[in-house]
Amino acid sequence: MTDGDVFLLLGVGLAVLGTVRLVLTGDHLRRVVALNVAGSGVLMVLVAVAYRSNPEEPDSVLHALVLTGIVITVSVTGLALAMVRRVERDEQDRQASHE
Amino acid sequence: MSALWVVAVLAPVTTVLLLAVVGLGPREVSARGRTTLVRWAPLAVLPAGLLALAGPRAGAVDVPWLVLGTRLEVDELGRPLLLLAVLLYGVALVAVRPGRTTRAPVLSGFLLMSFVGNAGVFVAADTVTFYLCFTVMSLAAYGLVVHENTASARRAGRVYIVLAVASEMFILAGLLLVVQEGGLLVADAADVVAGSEARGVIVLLLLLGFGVKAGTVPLHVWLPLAHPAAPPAASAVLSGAMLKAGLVGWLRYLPLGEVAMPGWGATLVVLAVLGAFLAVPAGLLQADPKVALAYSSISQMGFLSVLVGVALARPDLAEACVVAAVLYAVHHGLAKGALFLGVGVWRAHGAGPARPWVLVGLGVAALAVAGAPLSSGAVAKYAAKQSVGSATVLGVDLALLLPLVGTGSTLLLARGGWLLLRGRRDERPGDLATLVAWSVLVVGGITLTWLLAGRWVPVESVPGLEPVTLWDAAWPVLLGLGLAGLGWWLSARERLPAWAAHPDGRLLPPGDLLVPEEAMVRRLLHLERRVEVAVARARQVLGRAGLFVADRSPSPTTLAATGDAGLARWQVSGAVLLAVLLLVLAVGAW
Amino acid sequence: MTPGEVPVQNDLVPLVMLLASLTPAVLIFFLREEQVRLRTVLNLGGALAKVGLVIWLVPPVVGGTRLEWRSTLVPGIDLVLRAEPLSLFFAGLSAVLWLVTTVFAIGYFEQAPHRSRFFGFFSLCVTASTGIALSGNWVTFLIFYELLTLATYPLVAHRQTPEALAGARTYLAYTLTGGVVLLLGVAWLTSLVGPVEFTDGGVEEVARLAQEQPVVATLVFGTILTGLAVKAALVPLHGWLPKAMVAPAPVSALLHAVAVVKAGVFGIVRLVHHTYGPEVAQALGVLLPLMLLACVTIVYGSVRALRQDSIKGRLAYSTVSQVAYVTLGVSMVSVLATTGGVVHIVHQGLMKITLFFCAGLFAEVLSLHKVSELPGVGRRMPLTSAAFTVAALGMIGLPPMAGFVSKWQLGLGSIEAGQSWVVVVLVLSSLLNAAYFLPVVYALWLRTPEEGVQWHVEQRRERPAVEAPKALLLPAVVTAVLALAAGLLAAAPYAPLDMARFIAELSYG
Amino acid sequence: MSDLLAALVLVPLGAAVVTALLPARAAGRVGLVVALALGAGSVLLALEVGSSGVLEAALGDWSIPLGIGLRADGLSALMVLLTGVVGAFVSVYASGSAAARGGALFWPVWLVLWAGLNAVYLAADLFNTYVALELVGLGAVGLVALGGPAALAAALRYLFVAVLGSLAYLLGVGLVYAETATLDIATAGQRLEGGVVMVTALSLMTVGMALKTALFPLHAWLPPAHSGAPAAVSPLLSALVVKASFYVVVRLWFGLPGADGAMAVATLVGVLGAVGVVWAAVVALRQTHLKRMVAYSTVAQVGYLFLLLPLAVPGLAAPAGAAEADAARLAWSGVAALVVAHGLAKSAMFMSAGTLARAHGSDRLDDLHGAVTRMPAVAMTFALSGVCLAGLPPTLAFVGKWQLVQAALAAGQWWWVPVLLVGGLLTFAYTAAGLRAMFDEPQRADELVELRPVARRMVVAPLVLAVLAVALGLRSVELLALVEVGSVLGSLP
Amino acid sequence: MTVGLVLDLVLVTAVLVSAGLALFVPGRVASVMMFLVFGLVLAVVWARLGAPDVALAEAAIAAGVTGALLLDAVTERPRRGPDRRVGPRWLMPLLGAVAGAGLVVLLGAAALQAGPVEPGTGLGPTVLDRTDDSGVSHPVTAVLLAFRAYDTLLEVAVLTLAVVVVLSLHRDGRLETVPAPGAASPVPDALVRLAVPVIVLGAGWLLVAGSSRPGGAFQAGALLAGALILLRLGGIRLAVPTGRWLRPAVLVGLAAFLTLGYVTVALGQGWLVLAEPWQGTVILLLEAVLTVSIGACLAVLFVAGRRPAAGTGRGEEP
Repeated sequence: MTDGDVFLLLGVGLAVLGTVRLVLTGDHLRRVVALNVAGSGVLMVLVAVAYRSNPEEPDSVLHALVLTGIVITVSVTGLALAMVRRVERDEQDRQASHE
Repeated sequence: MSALWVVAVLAPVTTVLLLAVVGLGPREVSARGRTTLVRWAPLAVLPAGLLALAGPRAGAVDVPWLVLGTRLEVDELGRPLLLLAVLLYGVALVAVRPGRTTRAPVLSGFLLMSFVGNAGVFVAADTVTFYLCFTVMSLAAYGLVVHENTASARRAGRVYIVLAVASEMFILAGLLLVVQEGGLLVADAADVVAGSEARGVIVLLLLLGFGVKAGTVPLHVWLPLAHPAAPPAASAVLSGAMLKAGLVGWLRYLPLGEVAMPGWGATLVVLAVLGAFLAVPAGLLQADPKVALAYSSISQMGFLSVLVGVALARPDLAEACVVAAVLYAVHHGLAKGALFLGVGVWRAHGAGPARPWVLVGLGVAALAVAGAPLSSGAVAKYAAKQSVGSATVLGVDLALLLPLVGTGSTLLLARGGWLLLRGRRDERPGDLATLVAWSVLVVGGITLTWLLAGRWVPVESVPGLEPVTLWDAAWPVLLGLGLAGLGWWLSARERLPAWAAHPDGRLLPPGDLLVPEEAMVRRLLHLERRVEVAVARARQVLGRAGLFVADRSPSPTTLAATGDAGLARWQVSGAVLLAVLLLVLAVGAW
Repeated sequence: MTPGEVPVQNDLVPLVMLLASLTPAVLIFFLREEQVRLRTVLNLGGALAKVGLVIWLVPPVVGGTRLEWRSTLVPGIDLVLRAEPLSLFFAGLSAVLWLVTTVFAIGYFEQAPHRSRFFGFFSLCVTASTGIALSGNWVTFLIFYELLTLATYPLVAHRQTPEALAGARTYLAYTLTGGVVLLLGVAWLTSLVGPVEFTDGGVEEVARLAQEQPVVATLVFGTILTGLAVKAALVPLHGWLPKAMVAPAPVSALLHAVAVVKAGVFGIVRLVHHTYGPEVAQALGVLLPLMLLACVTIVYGSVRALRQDSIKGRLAYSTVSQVAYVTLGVSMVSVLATTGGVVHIVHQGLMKITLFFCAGLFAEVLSLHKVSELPGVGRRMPLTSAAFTVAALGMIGLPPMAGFVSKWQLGLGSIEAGQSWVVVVLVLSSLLNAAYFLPVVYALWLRTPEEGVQWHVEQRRERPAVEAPKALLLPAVVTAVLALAAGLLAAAPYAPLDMARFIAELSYG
Repeated sequence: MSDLLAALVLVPLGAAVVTALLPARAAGRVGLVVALALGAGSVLLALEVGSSGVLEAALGDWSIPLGIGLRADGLSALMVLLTGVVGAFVSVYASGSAAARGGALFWPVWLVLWAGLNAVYLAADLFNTYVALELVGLGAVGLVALGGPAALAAALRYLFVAVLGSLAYLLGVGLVYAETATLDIATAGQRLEGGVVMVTALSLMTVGMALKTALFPLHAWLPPAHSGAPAAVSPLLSALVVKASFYVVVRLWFGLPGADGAMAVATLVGVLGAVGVVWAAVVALRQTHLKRMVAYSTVAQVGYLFLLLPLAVPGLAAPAGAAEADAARLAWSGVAALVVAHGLAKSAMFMSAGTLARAHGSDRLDDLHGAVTRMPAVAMTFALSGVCLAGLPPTLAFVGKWQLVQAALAAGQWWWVPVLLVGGLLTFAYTAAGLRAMFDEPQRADELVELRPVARRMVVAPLVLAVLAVALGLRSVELLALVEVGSVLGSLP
Repeated sequence: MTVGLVLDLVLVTAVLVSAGLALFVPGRVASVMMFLVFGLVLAVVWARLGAPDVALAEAAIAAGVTGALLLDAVTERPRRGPDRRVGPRWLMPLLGAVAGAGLVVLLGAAALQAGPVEPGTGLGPTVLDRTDDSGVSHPVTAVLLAFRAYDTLLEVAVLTLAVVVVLSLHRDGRLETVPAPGAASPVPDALVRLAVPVIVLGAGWLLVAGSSRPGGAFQAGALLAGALILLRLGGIRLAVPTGRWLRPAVLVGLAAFLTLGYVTVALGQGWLVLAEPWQGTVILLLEAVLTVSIGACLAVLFVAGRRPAAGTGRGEEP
């Protein structure tokens, strides 16, 4: 197992870990965190693949893809957080109005 | 000649249609138009009379597009009967008087329809037309039976229509078999039946089917109900012409003279003899003259059926029997028609100046029916006796048995006459036309039979005027009269039990066998209802059981809905997602 | 005659026939309620046009010409509309009855709401039955068969009462399920032998299938038959028919006479005679069960009809029984029987539509819905009662009404086919028919109305000049006359019987 | 002509920018005009592909696999066409009411979504597909969020689902790239030879996309999202958005070799689809709200689409004349027909449901009493689209279902047939339940809800689509021929 | 055991631990904190794997902006509301463990078997060969803005769309109702004054450097966003546009990119085809615009997440 393989596995692990947490938790905010971890795992798989293909000069295409992935992830995170906060606020307001 | 045919068919049909159409108009117009039509209605049967007179010379007519292809022809057998029908219906139509008869236009209409069917039966040369005409006649007769619309008329109608429809069906089934074997033309039918493998079935079906109309025991039950319920004019044609249609059915379709069917023949003869004799006591116990007359008809038709039965059993005697039957049919039709109409005439004229003539006429007709010497009945009975020859039934010589029918008839007619003479009479004076027409019938009846016997029907011999022959004809009548006198004497001396001395029709109600039959039908219906109730209860129990099961196990829809509600929770659907992912990947790897 | 000998012409006429009712259907939907005249013109125009087309087509088609319009539906399967004897036969029935029913419906809905909806779907319904008639293959048939189901639903539910909706629901549940089963059967058949075009005397490929895989062929037959049997109301799939009685009278009339039930039996004719072919089906052994089924249905329907007090209910069960005659006829290998079955499509249509018109008249004019309410109506509504009587006697099978002709042919055919026992069924059915129709006739004419009955009281004052609105009365009288004429003139050229015999003879080669 | 490909993506994007900058009224006008133009452009593309075959373009003139390719084969063209037609009609519908749009930002979000859809359909590149999918996912979530606070939780759930699905896809892309070092689908297809990696990647991507397509039992997010969205949004989501992820599944299975080695996966997916058909239909029957019922209907309909895999995959490796190959082609054209049919009918159904809800102030079935007489055209639309969804003849879905049944029989997989048939019946059952509520007429008129006026175009637009869905059933040859352009399965005889 | 391997093991452990804690530690605040740590460790991993561009982006975007977003959110609601548990307490963890283990095994096995392709056949070498044709010298930038410019365009569209959707959660799609921190600024004034110029400078450098070495518009934009957020938190309301300039600022990047495409088509070159000798300059200009726009977008995402003033939330549409 090469060092690339290690990171490849690590990426897979992170992706699975994040996904499992994402779908099983009941907390919106932690879902966002889990989503980011899972996303990072997937991106790590890409980077590891780039690294494995040629450790000296990793594939720059994959790096570009990962960059794109990061931007997309942050977009999603921003949107998700805005919505989470709004949902939780609405819940809170609803509870407040109930009491 | 085909023009005559067209006129003969269209005249009555058009009249009926006109009666119906005029009836739709405004009340005034309707009443006036209908009265006129009813007055002239008797003329509508005359073209058919011309056809009868023309006989075979009128030729056959083919109308290939009508129904399933129609062929009409006046043959030797049909000719006298057609004439009989024309006469009877003509007179009956005359007897329908607007203003006197209830709903005269309706009665006229039904009489005309009935005539079309009845005459059609006699002249139909193909089976479909025969059946068509038979049905038209049967249905129109229903209108005649229920015309008075009294409770008894409706009951009679009900019984009649049940039997009529049933008979239609037997006939239909029988005729289907006949036609399928190639007997589409009436002329071929007997041959075909004789050669058919299903001969037994066909004969059975036809005996049953036509037997209803012919009043064969035990299918006669409608007769004693229908005749008294119907207006006299209707009773006349019912008894005079329509019963003969059943006879014609037999004569046309049974393989008479082609093949010997002793079993069926004997059966028919036995039934016929039973009818001929049992009708006598049954009729004697009635309180209504028309019922007595009806039983007389049953008795007479029994006589006629004997001839058919003999013909069926003995091909060698068949030809003679058929001729005798036709002759007898004409005679009886006219005489009985005269008697039934006479009931009306008597009621109308019995107190008036025509009283003697009415009495004479009634007597003549009655004697004719009884077969008194010199009457038409004598001719017919003579012919019958000749044709039966040496045939026996259950070891009894028919030639010995048949004259006794005359005795029975005499008794019945005496009883009927007694009841009639003592019965009610109309207040209003009767009208002349009916009287005249009736007279024509009485006179014509006697003369015509003689005439026919001599000219149209090739009877081997007509009765001569020898004393033996006269005595042969006279003794049954005399015996009957004697018995009648004895009965009268006994009842006058109060030597008889009350039920026999003053029968009121309660001991043996009109329709005799009908009473137990009706009871049986009622019981069957009751049984059916009970079965129905039981089924419903079973269904209920089963349904409850089903509900029980349904209660215990959740329905699939509930299951899905509950499941889906679970999936709506994030974590549950998340877990499901993981499971699916794992499953798919595992399956893929494997 | 083999298909090769028949000159087939590509022609738009079949399509035009379809459009003759589709166009009014679509246009009418867009009309406002009050545009009565335009709607009437559209309705009657379409109906008359179609009758005209049928009349125009009959002589050339009988002469051997086949007109055909095709359009590819999916690769390998065409939408085929074909004018050939059987299709014209059925299309003619639907055209004529549509015309009279339209007149009736115009009168019936004179002031009612939602007329545009009604007539729109009504025309659509007729489009579907025309389509069924003209279908040249199973897929086309299927399409119109389902269209019929759907177009009829709003008609059955028209009144929008809970009962109407429940009835319509039952109707839909039954017929759609039937449609699905039919789809299954047709798809199965197609996958086995390719697209099946209706051919006189059966399709060769199907015959080969029957020879090579008799079990499969039997199953396919059974599946298609089951799909058709729902609409044909064969026991035990008849349950929808009595419930669909909640529909307005013109709908019931059309439903029972030409549209739905007839579509079912028409399909059975197509199945037995133009797909498998009578001999092949006979050899396969599927005809006897079909015959038994038909017989059971005939008797069962009649028995049930006996117990119905509702006029329409009685008529409905009568339909169950009568329509099975057609099935019976086509399930016997005999030209005569087939003729009888096929001709009964028209005869039953004429008689039953008359009865429903009359039921509608009783309901509309005097608000009478039950047999027990009918005593004495004959004097108040003589023409209606007369029409009813004519049709009822025809149903019993008494000559010279049309029903007799059918029954006669069927009887002869059953003997010819060596199934004489069927005569017993026919006779029994006739007796039962008589048992439930004659009391009605008797009540109409002979019984006196009960005291205090509303219409009877009115009658004493002033009888209206005509017993009922003409638009209602006329169709009933016309169809009654036609039912009588179909019997009286049965042997005339181009009469239904003549056409049916022609069709049957083609099927037997 | 190949410029048209990128234009179909970049023009709506530009229009989105413009509409985001303009005031609401002007934005509406621009949006509508662009929508109609896009509709026309889609038709143009379909005609072009239909007549001259597959269209290809490399953006920026960078040769593939270095650059990103755009490719329009028959399937792409069909999807773009569906999007164009439905999109144009829904845009017309949306222009009829502000409430139907949900908010001022409807137009930019919708136009971006449109661009994203076209981008998915035209992408010839695995990663480009991912980005386009994100565009679609975020756009769809944004549109749901326009439904207001009540829809927000559903939108949020949708967001997580969409992103999770995309991530699974992206991981799959990583695996494929590791094997092939290319992102171009065609090139990857040439380099791959099947095997565990391939199957795993395919399975992973399929599950991800199935999640976004709402394949049973991954569908729980869909009903609240689709029913909670504004009136003009629900049709877009149900008719178009779920199709994008399904399209990706098709592309992968039929674009990457070795899929025939994954028959077990295909069957499993088919089973899930089949269960979903029945399950969702049964649940739909029990809904008390019209839009929710329609949303469940989408779940059921999606199930049909996935039957493509078990029916067509065996045909991929089969020799030309084999029954499997025939079955595959039949299934291919059948599913294409179903996709289009569902797109047209479901959008019509959702639009009509939206109109009804708008007019009655609620989409509760009990509030819709009397709709048949008061809003006949809308009820008719609902009925027609229900008929089409149920696959009854003569609708387009019938054609699709017919082909699928034929395919199942040809492939010897008869067990799908009952599903296809029963599913249709159930579909009609819930349509009828909806109709029944509309037919129900209370005794007194004042028991009815007072109607709010609705714009005429909100009645007409769905009606036209519904009629189209029905009419296409009678003439679908061109459509079915189009979908065979460039298909790996070849064309039907 | 080489130093590299030890380092790798440390890294892997750090990643796993930080990720595990971020995911499973009780309490939101701790989770977010651990996530920030995770982001930083990740940046090191990217660098270790020879992906400096990614490392920079991770540091700037994932750790920076995402961290800021999460922190802001968790500050507003440090504890979550009551949550209904599904099934027994052990059920979900067990399920997660089983499923997770299975997935790791299956996916990991496949991933390990995947590739690697033979050196020289992949896209990497081709990119290196063709970088010079693109007008920039850094291969990653060449991929992003030349070879796969279409991806980048769509990516910008994704970001823009996210912002637009977030805006749609506010009334009229504007942010004026979100209160800016006034005197009670959470960020010390001095820090703002010191840090912002540095950050902006860094952003400018990253932008320019991107054409030849790691860096580029996204990293620069992220930095810019950080600066803008700091400014706003420091009390300078106008740092992040919320009113009239809000949408132009957000949309300008996408608009510029699209305009470039339209112009190239209009010039008859085809979509996004840049010709010599202008391509380098055009790319740089485009990147500059993108930087501004991305900065604005990310900053707006931050602002838009905050609670609007009471009663000014997006109400029901009429």
